[in-house]
Order: sequence, then C-alpha cells, then structure tokens
Amino acid sequence: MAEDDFEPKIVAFLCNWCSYAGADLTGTSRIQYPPSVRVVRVMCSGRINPLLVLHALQQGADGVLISGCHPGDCHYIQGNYFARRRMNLITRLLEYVGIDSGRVQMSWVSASEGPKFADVIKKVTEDVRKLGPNEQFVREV
Amino acid sequence: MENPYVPNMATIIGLKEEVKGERAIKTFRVRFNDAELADSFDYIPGQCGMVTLLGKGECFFAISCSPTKKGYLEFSIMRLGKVTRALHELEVDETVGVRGPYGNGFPVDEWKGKNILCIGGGIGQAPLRSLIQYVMDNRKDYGKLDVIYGARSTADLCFMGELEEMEKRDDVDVHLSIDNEEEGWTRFVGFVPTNLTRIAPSPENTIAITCGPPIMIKFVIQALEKLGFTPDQIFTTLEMRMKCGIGKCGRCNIGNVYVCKDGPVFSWDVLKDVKGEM
Amino acid sequence: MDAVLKKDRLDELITKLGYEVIAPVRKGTTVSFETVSKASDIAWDYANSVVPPKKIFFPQTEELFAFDGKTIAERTPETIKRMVLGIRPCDARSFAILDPLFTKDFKDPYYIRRRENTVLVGLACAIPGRNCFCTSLGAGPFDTTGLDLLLVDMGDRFLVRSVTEKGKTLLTENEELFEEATDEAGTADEIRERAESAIKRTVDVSGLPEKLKTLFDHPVWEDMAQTCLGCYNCTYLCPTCHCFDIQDEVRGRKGRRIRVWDSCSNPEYTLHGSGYNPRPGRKNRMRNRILHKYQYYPDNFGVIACVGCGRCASNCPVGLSIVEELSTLGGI
Amino acid sequence: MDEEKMRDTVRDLLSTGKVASVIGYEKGELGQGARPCIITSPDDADRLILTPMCKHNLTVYLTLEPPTDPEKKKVALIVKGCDARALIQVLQERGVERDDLVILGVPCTGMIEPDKLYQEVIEDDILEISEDGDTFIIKTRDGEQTLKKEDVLFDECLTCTYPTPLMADVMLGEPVEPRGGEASDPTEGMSAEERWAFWSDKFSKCIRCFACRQACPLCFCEVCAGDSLKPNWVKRSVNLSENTMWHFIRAFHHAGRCAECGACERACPVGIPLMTLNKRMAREAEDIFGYSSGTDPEAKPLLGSFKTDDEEDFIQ
Repeated sequence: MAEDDFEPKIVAFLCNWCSYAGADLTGTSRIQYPPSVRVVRVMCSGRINPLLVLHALQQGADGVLISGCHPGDCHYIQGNYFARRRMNLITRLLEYVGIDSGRVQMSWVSASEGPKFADVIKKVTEDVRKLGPNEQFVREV
Repeated sequence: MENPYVPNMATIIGLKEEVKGERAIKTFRVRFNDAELADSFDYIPGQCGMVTLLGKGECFFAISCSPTKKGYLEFSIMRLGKVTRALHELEVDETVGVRGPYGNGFPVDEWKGKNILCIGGGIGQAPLRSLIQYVMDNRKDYGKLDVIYGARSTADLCFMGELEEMEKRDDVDVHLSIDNEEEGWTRFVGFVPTNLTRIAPSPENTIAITCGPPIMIKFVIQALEKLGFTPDQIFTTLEMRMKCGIGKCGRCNIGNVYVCKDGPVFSWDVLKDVKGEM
Repeated sequence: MDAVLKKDRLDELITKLGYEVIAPVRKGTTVSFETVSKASDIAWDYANSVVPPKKIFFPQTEELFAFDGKTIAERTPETIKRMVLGIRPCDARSFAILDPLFTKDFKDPYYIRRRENTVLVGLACAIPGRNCFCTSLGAGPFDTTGLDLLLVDMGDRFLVRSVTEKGKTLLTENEELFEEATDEAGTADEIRERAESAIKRTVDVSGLPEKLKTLFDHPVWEDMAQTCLGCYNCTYLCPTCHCFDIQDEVRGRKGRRIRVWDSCSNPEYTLHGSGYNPRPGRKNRMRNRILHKYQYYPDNFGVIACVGCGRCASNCPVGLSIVEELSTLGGI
Repeated sequence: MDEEKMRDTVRDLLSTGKVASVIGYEKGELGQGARPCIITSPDDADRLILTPMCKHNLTVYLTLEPPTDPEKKKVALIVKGCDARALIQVLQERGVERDDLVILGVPCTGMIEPDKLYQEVIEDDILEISEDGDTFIIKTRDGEQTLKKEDVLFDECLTCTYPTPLMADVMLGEPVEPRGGEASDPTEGMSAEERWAFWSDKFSKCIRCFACRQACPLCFCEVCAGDSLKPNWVKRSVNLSENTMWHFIRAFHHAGRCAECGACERACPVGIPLMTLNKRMAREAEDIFGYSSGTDPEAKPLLGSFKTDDEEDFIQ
C-alpha cells in the first residue's frame, strides 16, 4: 500500500479528567486533526493495563496512544506516575523485540491543551503512516 | 464422512424462567431448522445434547423433555459460566446449535413393569424430568411412580408448575421439600435424603434414580441402601466438564469410564467399583 | 519384500512422487517434523524430535469449522497426499495406538482423512536415545507397527522393507527408484541387535494394568507428585496423549471453532462451571495421567498408551522419569 | 558447597521439629544428575546432595501448591545466590511468611549445563564430579577428565552477579565473588527488523506447555493472564500472534521481578532463549529506574512504586 493511501487506525486511551477534556476542547475550538483516532475514555492513565496496549496491536490497531494528565496534575494524585513507569517499560520491550518503534506513544495533555491534542494526534498519525499497516503480530481470526 | 463436531442449527421456540437470581435456571425449547431432522431426531430419556452458541462455545446438557414429545427438544440450563451466561441472554426465535444425542440414557425398556422412584435435587431434576414425562406418557408400561424433589428454597425449585399439576393426579406421588422453613410452605422441610427416609418407599420391584449435587447423591444412596435397595436397583446420572461429548477429548473420565459416552447414567452396581475422582 | 534405495535417489523420492513430504529437520538445537523439498533438509541422525509427529494428524491447533453470524461453513476435506519420511518406529506405533480412539464409535474426520492419505516411511533406530525404553513395551528400534515402509540406514543406501500393501504399492509403482536388495538384510540384523542392546532402560509392564487397579488409593501418588511442577511437557510431547480443548475464537461476526491440545496436568481441564474441581491437586492429575496410559487405555482399547520414546523423561524440568515411576508402582 | 554441613543441619531441623519438611536435592535417576526432592524424616537427610548439578530453583515449591495444613507450613529450603533473589522477591510480594522458613544458603560457583557436559563425557560413565578452582574434575569409568568451568556452566552462571545468597539463616560455605562480565545478547547489533525476525522465529516454536511459568518461583498468580478466558488476553490457538502475546505478557510481568535464575529457559523444551528477554528487561529496570529485583525484601515493587522524576523523555 502506498504511504498516501494508508489511513492508520490509532487507538487512543485518554484519561477522563485531562486528555479527554483536552480532546473535547480541540473539537469545540474547531481545531482540525486527522480522523485516524479511535478514542477509549478511561478514568485515569494509571488504569491502563499495558496488556490493553498489546491487545490493541494484536487486534490490528496500527498505533496506540496513551494520554494522561501532566505529572502532578493527576485527579487521583499519582495514577499517571504509575502509568509512566509501565509505559516506559512496555515500549522498551516492544522495541527490543523489534515491534516498530513509534507504534505506541504516550503524551501528557491537559484539559486546556486543545491545540496540543491536535498536534499529538497529527504526529502519531504521521509516524504510524510512515511505518505502514501493522502486520507484526496481528491475530489470524 | 459425517462430521460429529458440527452442530445442527435450531431455533428457540419457547423459553421458561424456572429459577431467578444469580444462578438462574431457564428451560429452552428448541426446534431444529431442518424440518426432517426435527421430526426424526430420537433419543432415550437421560441422554444429552451439546448446545452451541456460535462464538461463545458449547455445553453438554441433559435433554430435559421426553422423546414422547415430538418436534422439539428442551434443555434446562443454569447460568454459571461463559456459555450458559450467554445462553441466558437469548430470546425466542434466536438460533442455537445442537448436536447429539449423546450418552447412554436410562434403560427405560428394561424397567418396564417396575415401580419408578425419582429423587432429584436442584437442577439435577432436569434429566429426571425427561424420565418422568416418559413414564407418564407410557403410564401403563410402568408401576408406581414416585417423585421426590427438593431444593434450597421455594425460589430454587424447578418445574414447579408441572409438579403442582402432577400433585393433583392420582397416578403419581409427588413429595416436594425445601431445606429451610418458609412462610406458606406446607410440604416437607429438610434435606432430600431425610425426606426419602421419611417416605420410606419399598424396594420391592422398584428402580430408584437420583440426580443432584454430589453430596446429595451420596446421602441418597446411603439412605436407599438402608431402605433395602440393592446396588443394581439404584441409578444416578453424573456430570463432568466436557468438551467433545463423544469420548475423545479426555477430560470427563472417572477411571476408565467416560461420562459423556459411557454415562451419564450409571447403576450404583457399576459405579461403586469404579475408582476415580467424581 | 526388501528393496534398496540409494541415497542419491532421495531427491527423486521427495519431488517426483507427488507427495507433500514431511521429515525431521534440525532447527537450532532441536529436531522437528517439517515439510521438506529436498533430501539435504532432512536430519537422518536424530534420536527423536522434541515435538512428536502426532502433530501431522492431530495438529496442536485445528479449525473444526468457521462461522459467520449463525451460518456454519464446514471445511472441505483435505485430500493432500502426504509422506512422512524418516519417522521413528515408536512414533509410528503411536498412530496404531491412537487409531481406535479416533475411529471407534464417533469417527473423527480430521484425523482419519489425514491418516488415510498419508504413507509412513519409517527410519529404524541405530543409536537409541538415552531415555528410550521401547523394548519394554513390545516394540523396538526396528518395530514396524503403524508403518508402511521401514528404512534402515546403511551409509550410502537404505534397505527398504515393505510392511503394508500401501507400502508395497509405493515400491512397485516406482520401481525405477529402487534396486534389488542383496546382502543388506544381514547387515540390518546386526544393526538391530546392536540397537536393541544399547537400550538401557527397561521396565516390566506385564500385569501392570491389572496391578494399577489396586493402587488408586495408595499414598505413593502423593510422594510421586510432590516435585512435579504441573507443566504440560510430558503430555504435549507425548506421542499418544490426545486430549484437547474446544474453543470459539471470534472477531466481529466471523469466527471459528478450534480444537487445541489440552493437558490433564492443567487444573482447568476438569474445572466445572460451578467452581468444583474433581482433580484439584497435582497428585490427582499425575495419577490420572499415568493411569490413563497404563490402565484406562488398555481397558478401553486393549493397548498401553505408551510407546517408550522417553520424551516425558527427557523433557521433565525436574527430572521425573516414567520408567522409574512405573517401576515404583509395579514394585508395590 | 558443604554437603555434610547441609545434611547435619537438615537432620537437626527435622529431628527437633523446627520444620515439617525440607526442600532439597537428591541424585537423579541416571548418572550424576540432580533433581528436587522434599523430605520429612531426619533419616532421609543422607539422601540429599549438594553438587554442581543442582540447577533447579527450589523456591518454586513455596508457591506452587502452598500447604493448607498449618502443621506443615514450616519449611526449610536450600537456595543458591539466584534462588535467594527469587525468594527475596517472593517475600517482598508477600507470597510466603519469612517466619515459616529456614533458609539454607549455598554460595554457588555455578551450575553445570548437562547438555554441555554430555558433549564432553558420556553421561553414564560419570562416577563423580568435583571442583578445583576454575575446573571440574570428572571421574569416569575410564579415568579422569578435567573440564574448564566456562565450557560447561550455564550461560547465566557465567555472568552471575549474586553467587552468594543475600539472605540465609545458615550459610553452607564461604562467600563467592561474582564473576562479573555482561551476558551476551544474540540480538546485539541487529536492526529492529532483524530482531523481529529473530524473536518471531523463536516464538513460533512455542507450544505453550507453560513449563516456563510452572518452573518460575515468581509465577504464582492465582489466574495467569496466559490462561484467563475472561478477559481472554491470549487465545488458545497456538500460532505466532498468540505466542507473541504470551511471551510479551511473561516478559513484562517479570520486569523488575526476575531473579535471573534461568529456570524458565531450562524448562523450555523447544529452546526459546527466555533469559535473553528477561535479562534485557532486568537491565532496563536497572538503567531507567536504578532498580535491582530480589535484593531487598523491604523494597517496593518496581511497578507498584514511582519517583516523581522518573524518566519521561519518551512522552510528548
């Protein structure tokens, strides 16, 4: 598939309090961003079991984004700090085994950062578009 | 070559909620979509079917109606695991798959002319219901029919409507019980084996068939032996985790006996000598 | 009927006869059965593969049928002609043991079709493995049970011994590939005798099935299972273990029902929906594994479900050995 | 390794009733191999051995099927340096109570990999194995053979960082200095594509026998993510996709927990280099978070703790 024809599917896990609100603001501010993203709202980035990230890739997502509140701003005080450790390790594991680096990304987006959310989605989409469709360990059925 | 793993599709034509709550029980009446199969499908009371919900899996259930009821099959299913939970979500007109009949069933022909004593507990009444219906529909072939049935509470009693109807008849004796007192309950209160001992049926020319929780079966058999029943007069029907239903996948063995194929009906005469985990 | 196949004609055997040829192939430190396209792919000097060739007839994962919504699409029967080349006599014998299970009462179409369309060309063992004890089970390095043809390696050639009509037909229909045997049979006998005497492990299984019937409640099982880790090595790698699980795997409306190897060492294997487990401990599960092979299977099918390949012992992470276990049980 | 002191200690522990059972090693069925064994009688102390063939990590038996009988809870077990790390990790995660254990520590100079040894000597010919500095002296039927340790030890042992148990009630021998050195990684210098080719080849061989899980002292989850049907992380189909998922789960769940004993890799029948993955994750935990597992029973679990200044270069 030519790079241009490929419209990646990105699963974005957004925390309820910051990143999801940020995404909302992007919309209400009428800032454009690629339609590649499928949002899953979770209460906190600390709730995201890294296995969910693997699961999304296995089910055929071309990229996964995890986004939470900035450090110090977590609605649950420290959830995003746990998320940060986990995602650091899981992305390193994926990279080591040779899963295309860049398929899994993480960002901090606050409720007021509408433009940043659009930028993040643009970057993830472009990174994944360059990588092409995810074919590495996608499920047979 | 016929493929024994492929189910025949069937439609749910009737649903009855027997028991509510966490471990709810529903009776599903299904009819094969293939009209010819629907009319020709024959079985023996006590035999089982593998019920499929595509995408969820299969489970092995006793057919809870009698082969004298033509054109449909009934399964009484307790909501427990993944498949049964999904089955409980279904409504009339939805599709399931059924393959079978499997297992040996009750030797109803050999029992002709004998008194039949059914002793059930909880959902264990399902295979007995098939036998009871069969005996009622061939009433002249059998002697006295006694139905002893109990559950934890009135809310846990299955097939209550039918049993109450049967209580009114004079060609069958129904003895119901619940484990603990409840307001408005005028029948026996206590465990099924206790009720059995109280009623004290005569072993004379009688076959006793019991099905229910393993602990109940154990005490019912002890009670029957005390009443003078010999092991060859006592039958039980067992359950095990199953996958294939046709004696290949391994897991349902008790010793060298496979419950899916060699059972689920066993005479105590055979079972008492089988060494294996039940 | 004996014949001789020169090794330089092997490529023709593999490519010209229209079979998909499956043979032992060395991958890293282990040998496994794979499809081959030329003779040089084949590892002739192996003792035994880690994963037994039962996977050819009874693959670890097998689609039973596919479905879309409520519609079932049955698989079209496989008609591919296969030759398993270089299979060890013990592994071929395992099929003779499994045949009644898959063909009696309900016929298993997946196993039967593959079995019918496959010719088994065995390779006699010259140097048995360290845990081999096939001779204790009435077999041996030159056993032909289950085979259509048996090859005996003689350096630059194989002695080819036909066992079944199927094997004989293969020889006669392709006679240009084979030569007449001369004095090879004598050499083969010498190799056989040497191989048989190289098998150090023995266990007396006469009367064992009957004996085991008295041992169900014996405390020995507790001791035996004490250090078992409960992994599935001994069952998955056993050429006669045949237990399977059936699962539905779906994606949207579409899905498939598969069967996949399961193990009686897995607690979930017997776990009821209610949470009750009739075999809750390693003791119960190990007892079932051993009794199934040496008591239940002989009871039901008249043959011990063990070929003496020693894979369970070779691959046990904690050094448990079936030979020792059987000797212990037999000695009680 | 002080076999006699071990036997005396075990005999004493059992005869005085300080423990109900001892988890140790006995001679294997053939040759000079060793295997785990659990004894309850002081008379059986003589059955126990302590040799360079005692490769198993016995800590696994503490969590495999914990005794329900309180009378049988007190257990003594023999641990080498790496086993002790696993034990510390188990204690840290509250898998067992410290008070129920008597730990017999063995300072370890490395364990022999049987496959390597049997390439040099015929197994059944071996009569005795003894140590002499950097060599093993193998007494056989035909005489004596001297083998360099580095030629026959497990790869893990060659780069062991904790040969002396960090925790023990009784130490059976003098402390051993770590050998030092870095474990080699076969994927070193490979591109991402090559690494995926390498690992997908390994994962596709997996038959999901779960020997790696069962042999691991730290795999004691009540319901393993590899078994769970709800949620069904790993489908039962055995293929590259599901196998990869399983190996990701296994590797990730051992990050910051793995004791680097090598039990998983030794248990694998199809030769998947599980320790290469484990070691990589252990190094990541050390490099990023300065965390070394199995060294401090009071430490908080790596993924159950954080620092406010943890690395976040990877986050936008």
